Amino acid sequence: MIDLDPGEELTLIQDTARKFATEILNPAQRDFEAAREVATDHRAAFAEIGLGALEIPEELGGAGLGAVARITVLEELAAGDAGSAIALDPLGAALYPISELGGESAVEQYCLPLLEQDGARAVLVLADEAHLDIGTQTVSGTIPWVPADRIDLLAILTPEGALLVSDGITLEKLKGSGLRCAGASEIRLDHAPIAAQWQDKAGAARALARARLSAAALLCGVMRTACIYSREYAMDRVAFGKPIAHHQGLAFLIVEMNAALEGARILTQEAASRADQGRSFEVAAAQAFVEAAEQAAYIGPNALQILGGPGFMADLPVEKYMRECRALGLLYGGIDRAREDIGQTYFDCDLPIQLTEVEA
Amino acid sequence: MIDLDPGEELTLIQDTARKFATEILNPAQRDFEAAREVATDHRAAFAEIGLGALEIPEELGGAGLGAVARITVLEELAAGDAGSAIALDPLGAALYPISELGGESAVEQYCLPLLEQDGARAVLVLADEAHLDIGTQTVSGTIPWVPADRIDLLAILTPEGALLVSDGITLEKLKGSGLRCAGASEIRLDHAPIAAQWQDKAGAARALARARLSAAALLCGVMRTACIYSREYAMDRVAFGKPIAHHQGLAFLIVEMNAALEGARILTQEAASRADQGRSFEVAAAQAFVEAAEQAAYIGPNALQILGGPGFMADLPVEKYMRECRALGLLYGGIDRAREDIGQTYFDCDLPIQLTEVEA
Amino acid sequence: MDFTIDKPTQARLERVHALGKNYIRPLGLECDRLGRPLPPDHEYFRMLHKMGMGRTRWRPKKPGEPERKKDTGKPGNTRSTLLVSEEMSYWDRGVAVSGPSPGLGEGPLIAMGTEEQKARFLGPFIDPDRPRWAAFAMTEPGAGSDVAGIRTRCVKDGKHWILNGNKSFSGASSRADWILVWATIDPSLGRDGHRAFIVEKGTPGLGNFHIEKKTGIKGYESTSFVLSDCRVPAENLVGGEDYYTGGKGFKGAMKTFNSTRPMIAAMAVGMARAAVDEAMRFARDNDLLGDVRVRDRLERMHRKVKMCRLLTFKAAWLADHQMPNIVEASMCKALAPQVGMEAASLGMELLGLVGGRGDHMIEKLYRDMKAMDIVEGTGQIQRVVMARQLVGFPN
Amino acid sequence: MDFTIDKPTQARLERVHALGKNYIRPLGLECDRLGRPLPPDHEYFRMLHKMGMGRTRWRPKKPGEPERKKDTGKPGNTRSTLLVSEEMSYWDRGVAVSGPSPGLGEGPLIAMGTEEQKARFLGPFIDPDRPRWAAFAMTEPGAGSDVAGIRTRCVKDGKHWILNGNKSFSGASSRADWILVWATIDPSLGRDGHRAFIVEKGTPGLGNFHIEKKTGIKGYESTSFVLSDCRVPAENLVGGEDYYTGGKGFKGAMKTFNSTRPMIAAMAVGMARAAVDEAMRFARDNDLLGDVRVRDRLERMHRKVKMCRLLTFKAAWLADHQMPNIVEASMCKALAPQVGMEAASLGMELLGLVGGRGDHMIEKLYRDMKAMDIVEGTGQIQRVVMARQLVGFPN
Repeated sequence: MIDLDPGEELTLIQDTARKFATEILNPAQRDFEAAREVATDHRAAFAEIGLGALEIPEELGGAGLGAVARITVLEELAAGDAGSAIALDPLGAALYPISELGGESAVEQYCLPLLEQDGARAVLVLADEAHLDIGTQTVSGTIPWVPADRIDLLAILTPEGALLVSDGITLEKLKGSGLRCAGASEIRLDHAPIAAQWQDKAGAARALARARLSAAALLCGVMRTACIYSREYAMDRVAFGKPIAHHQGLAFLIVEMNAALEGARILTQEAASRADQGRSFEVAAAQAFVEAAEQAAYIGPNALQILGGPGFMADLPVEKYMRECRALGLLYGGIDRAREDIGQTYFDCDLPIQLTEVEA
Repeated sequence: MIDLDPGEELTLIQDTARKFATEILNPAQRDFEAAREVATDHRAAFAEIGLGALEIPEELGGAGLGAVARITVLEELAAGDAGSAIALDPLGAALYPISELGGESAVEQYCLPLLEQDGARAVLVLADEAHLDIGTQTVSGTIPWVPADRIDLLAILTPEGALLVSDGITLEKLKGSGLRCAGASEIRLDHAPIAAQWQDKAGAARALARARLSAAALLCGVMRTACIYSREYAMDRVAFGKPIAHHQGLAFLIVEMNAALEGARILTQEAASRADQGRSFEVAAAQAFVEAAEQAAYIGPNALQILGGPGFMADLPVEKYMRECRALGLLYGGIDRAREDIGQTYFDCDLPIQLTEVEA
Repeated sequence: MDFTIDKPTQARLERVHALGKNYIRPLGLECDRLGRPLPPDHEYFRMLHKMGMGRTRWRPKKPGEPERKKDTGKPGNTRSTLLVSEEMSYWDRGVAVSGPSPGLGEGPLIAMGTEEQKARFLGPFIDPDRPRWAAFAMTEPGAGSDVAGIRTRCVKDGKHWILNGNKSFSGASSRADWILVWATIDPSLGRDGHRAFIVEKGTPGLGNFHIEKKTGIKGYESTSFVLSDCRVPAENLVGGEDYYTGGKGFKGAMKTFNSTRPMIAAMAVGMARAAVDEAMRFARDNDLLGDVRVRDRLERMHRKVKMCRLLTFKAAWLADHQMPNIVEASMCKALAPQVGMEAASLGMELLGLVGGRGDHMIEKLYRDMKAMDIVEGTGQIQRVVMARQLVGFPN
Repeated sequence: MDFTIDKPTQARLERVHALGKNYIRPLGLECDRLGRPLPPDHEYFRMLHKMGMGRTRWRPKKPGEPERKKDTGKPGNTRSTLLVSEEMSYWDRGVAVSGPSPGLGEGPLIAMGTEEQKARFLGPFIDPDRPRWAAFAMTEPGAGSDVAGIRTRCVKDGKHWILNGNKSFSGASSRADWILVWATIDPSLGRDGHRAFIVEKGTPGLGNFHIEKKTGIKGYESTSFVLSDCRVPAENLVGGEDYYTGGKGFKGAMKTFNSTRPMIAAMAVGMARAAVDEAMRFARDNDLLGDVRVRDRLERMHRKVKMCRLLTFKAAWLADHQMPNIVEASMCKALAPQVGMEAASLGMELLGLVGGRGDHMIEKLYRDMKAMDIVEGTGQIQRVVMARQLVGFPN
């Protein structure tokens, strides 16, 4: 099951991601946000440290790593800047329907070309969170928001399978409630030709689970940075004769926020471990996503609250963390769709219910 | 709208109820709980102060008062002992289907006789919270729990109307999770003859709303006494060099509990005011019930928590308050049925939604 | 004696409703989009001025008239004011409080000022010749709700006081005729060292006005400014020197805070009502009401917002009947912004991807709302205030 | 290095599962119904004794053997112990901890006692001749988690100590061979004044045993007793007089608390799992799974309980790897009982009227669970412990 010791290789990757996030992404997050993109030289620097193509098989030139590596890196990058974490990843969660339903050849065909193009973006949406009319050859309709200003490949997940679109995509730029570094657009499809299509209910469920895991990891990153920033502020700032963190009411709030983060993190880690071990991880990933989205809605506003007035100002990053804590939880069907997927398994699960598979 | 000044008459009634609850009911609550009834002489004392028959029309010998008077008295009595508040009221919420659907003549026929008999009890249940087979002449089935050891009249509320049963009722005594002073039984009906039946959807909704109001008022009483008891304990008990209430973490908890109580109370008061003013009060009563039930589930366990170890002991009343905070919220369909009733009104309510009718 | 509102208030609410729908909401969305408040010469402010808004409640004492009670509350008055504020904030809280007005400085000036000071500084607001603002400056960078901890210094120098320090989060101060500024003769004295001054526009040493970039409430100007050897005439010390024996000065400030708590709560209720209405509208327009989860979210928002509204009414009712309302005032101030934040957050969930666009009213409310839990004493401060009353929590 | 469990532990869990289903759960329900723990001569305890349970982990030092590390944790050990505790508590937490055992006094005695004391008092638990109990008594009426505030006095009198005071919430003490009792030489000294004694059954002055009536966990004996001029031989002062220079005594007690926090969390997780399973069973048996509200309640219970279980594993994993786990140990202890309480409360809602009967496992769990947030440091204490680590909250 879940292994709390990441091992040497992953520790190295984690350190690299953390260094990049701390030294490059975090200090520049406001610039990236205003520019709606990661600066070109930083994109190049990211490409150099080799954190892209993490889950692409080694045979295809990727790192051949799994879900644990993926969530580890995403959390670190998002702790620097969640929008950057999205922007720097050309494939995003769109990889998952391709890899789970189309297999290695589809990855080669659809994903590898994107890795070659600087700034290319693939995006995943769920058919049932948009108003889409899916025909046999084409798809039409509107997707209200994706955190992207450019889409080279659109993966649409349905309950039964997935389809890919690369042409006929019009984007209408939006302000975006958060994650602006990755962009913010409405997608309009007008008889956009379907480039590929797969029917595979189980594969679609796994792809959605992996997408949820990636969102949960991004949420953990934002939560972590919101927790740390507000905690350090509270230890510095003196009011009524002592650091505000030493007033027990606020100390308890900080403790609760920290526990909320740790709970979401360990559920995310467990779900990723399950995926890497070939166990069923759909329920676990949905649980991790619901927990992360709910706790982020708790942590974001409270991190700002700890700062008080200064937190409300755009000079400090906490209001941005609050917005992004909320926005990330809206992706991939949000918590309702995840809760529904979990609840549907209750009709025929074993009792005693298995919370975690601890068996050897 | 809601009048925060109860006026002279109601203040007098409230004082009387409070005195009885504080001096008689509260000190004896453990004896009553063990005996599963209010002692005979206390029942007599209660009859003497004239708090029964509060809502019975004056022409029929009652006090002719309304919902505000009712919730005021119920809260006071329940602050002494919630089980007693139920036990001392021969009609309980069973009055409401009779008065709302059957009118004054039905009240005269079915309710007045019960007021004459010492210890008589009428009970209200919802058809859809039990497994009942309702025929044209008889009703059969089981109702898992009612807080009563004796039932002279059973009122069954359906979404479409109500029916009364007085014969063919078998009771199986239960331990009861709370409110034991009022008794605890499973009801079994085996072709029990239907004594009266009314079809009136709107009347049934009003009857249910009044029942919810009575439960909300009982909950407010228990919450109040739990809040006060635990607060006073926290001000007395010293740990780590000061009263535990002066540790800010606990002080904040006490503050939240107090606010939770006040929120539930004012919703209950507003709903009752609406009822007395002839306005629609079904949504308001359902809201009051949901709020009271949810806040009671928060206040009960936390009141015990404030006491720590001693709170877990049966020597002190707080564990009883915790049980009764939970049990009362299960009555009349619980919060799910109330939320459902509120949600169904959203399909055609006005916007801006009217929160409270403040208009003259 | 009950919550029924009188006909004049009802009529006033209807006027505010029309104003809100036609002006406040659209202007609020515009300010949010542009990221700045309306400029002082905006036609909206001229319109408000023509409608007679932005006037002081102060009136000069007639010769021979006895000292008036400083309390301005008549039964019914507070709640009526709250209802209007709630309705204004329903449409946009930033724009709602941005109108010309003597602002938060009016209260302390009426409470503490000499008749001469009131005439000089509030006189122009009796029937203002144009949209005029005045401002209030207590908060400092890094001080927040701990008002006893202000560090702006004032030193007497002949017939002047010299002020040095930084103020932040001061509403409308860049456009104000004058700012009521709090300073201290000695930070180590705490509340006893506090002094209030009227610092007039253009006073040398008053400057560096910076309109702050906020995450929300963008229709309202929050400003930081600097006092740098700013020489203020001795006659601008509010109340005169005698006033400050025995720490009265600080009490003046606290009094302002106490009376404004239910007001902030009412504004938060108005904003939260907007979140409920917009969520309901969205759910209907998109046929989401068949979903239990959607209905239950709306149910919770609806119930909690109503509860806060009633608690706010109660605090006002108590004030209007000269009954103690410290707990109730802090309770509604503590709860309404929190409930409002939850309502906006649940609203975002209900919107789904639409919430991510950054152009929906609920998304704006999600950002606007947080301010309400901070201004006029954070939620934590309100809990301390309640704890003092409920369990004798030490100061 | 990961959470996979080894085969011996798995086999142990399966044995506990069978024991739980056939004995612990039914006996727990019986105790709850009758309102009292199983008597010491109950056949269940004889069975446990025959199964080899209730033994001490202490072993006498062989001649010439070097001083052993006091830490008994080997990798994998703690979590395996937690899993067994969780599984026992899944069936009934009261009965689970009621078995014969050297109890909570074992830890401090091993940590602080002399070899002679260990041999005398733990020796009989190496291979006990019959079901034997020992006990631990720290808490006093009105003292609770503030262990520094104990008031039971000990006064040296020649070759004896004379103890006077009241102890409460002491597990199994009425049936114990001996009780490890904490007392103070002077309450004003705080922790430095603390002394631990082994008070043997039948010591004159030890008496007034009162098995407390609780709202839950009725399968476990919580007892109050009185020490009235109770003369304890000087050689029963745990560790001897030299041990207590520098407040070590208190640290011994705290060490016990620290290591038991994840254990309590694991028990709470076991109980909460029972609530989830029983709620799921009830929902299925009554065809309630079609209701979104029912499914979402189960989803929340399921997710939160799993989260607590993982956090408890993490605290144990850290301990097993000799890594600091103060925050994690307090975190799981703080969260699991709260989550468990919520699970039981949501379970009650799911049961509806059946929850009111007083005869359903979930209703029992609702009462049992609250204890877990109180014992071994309340939820509030856990938050203080975490706050010390996270923000340097002062002691």
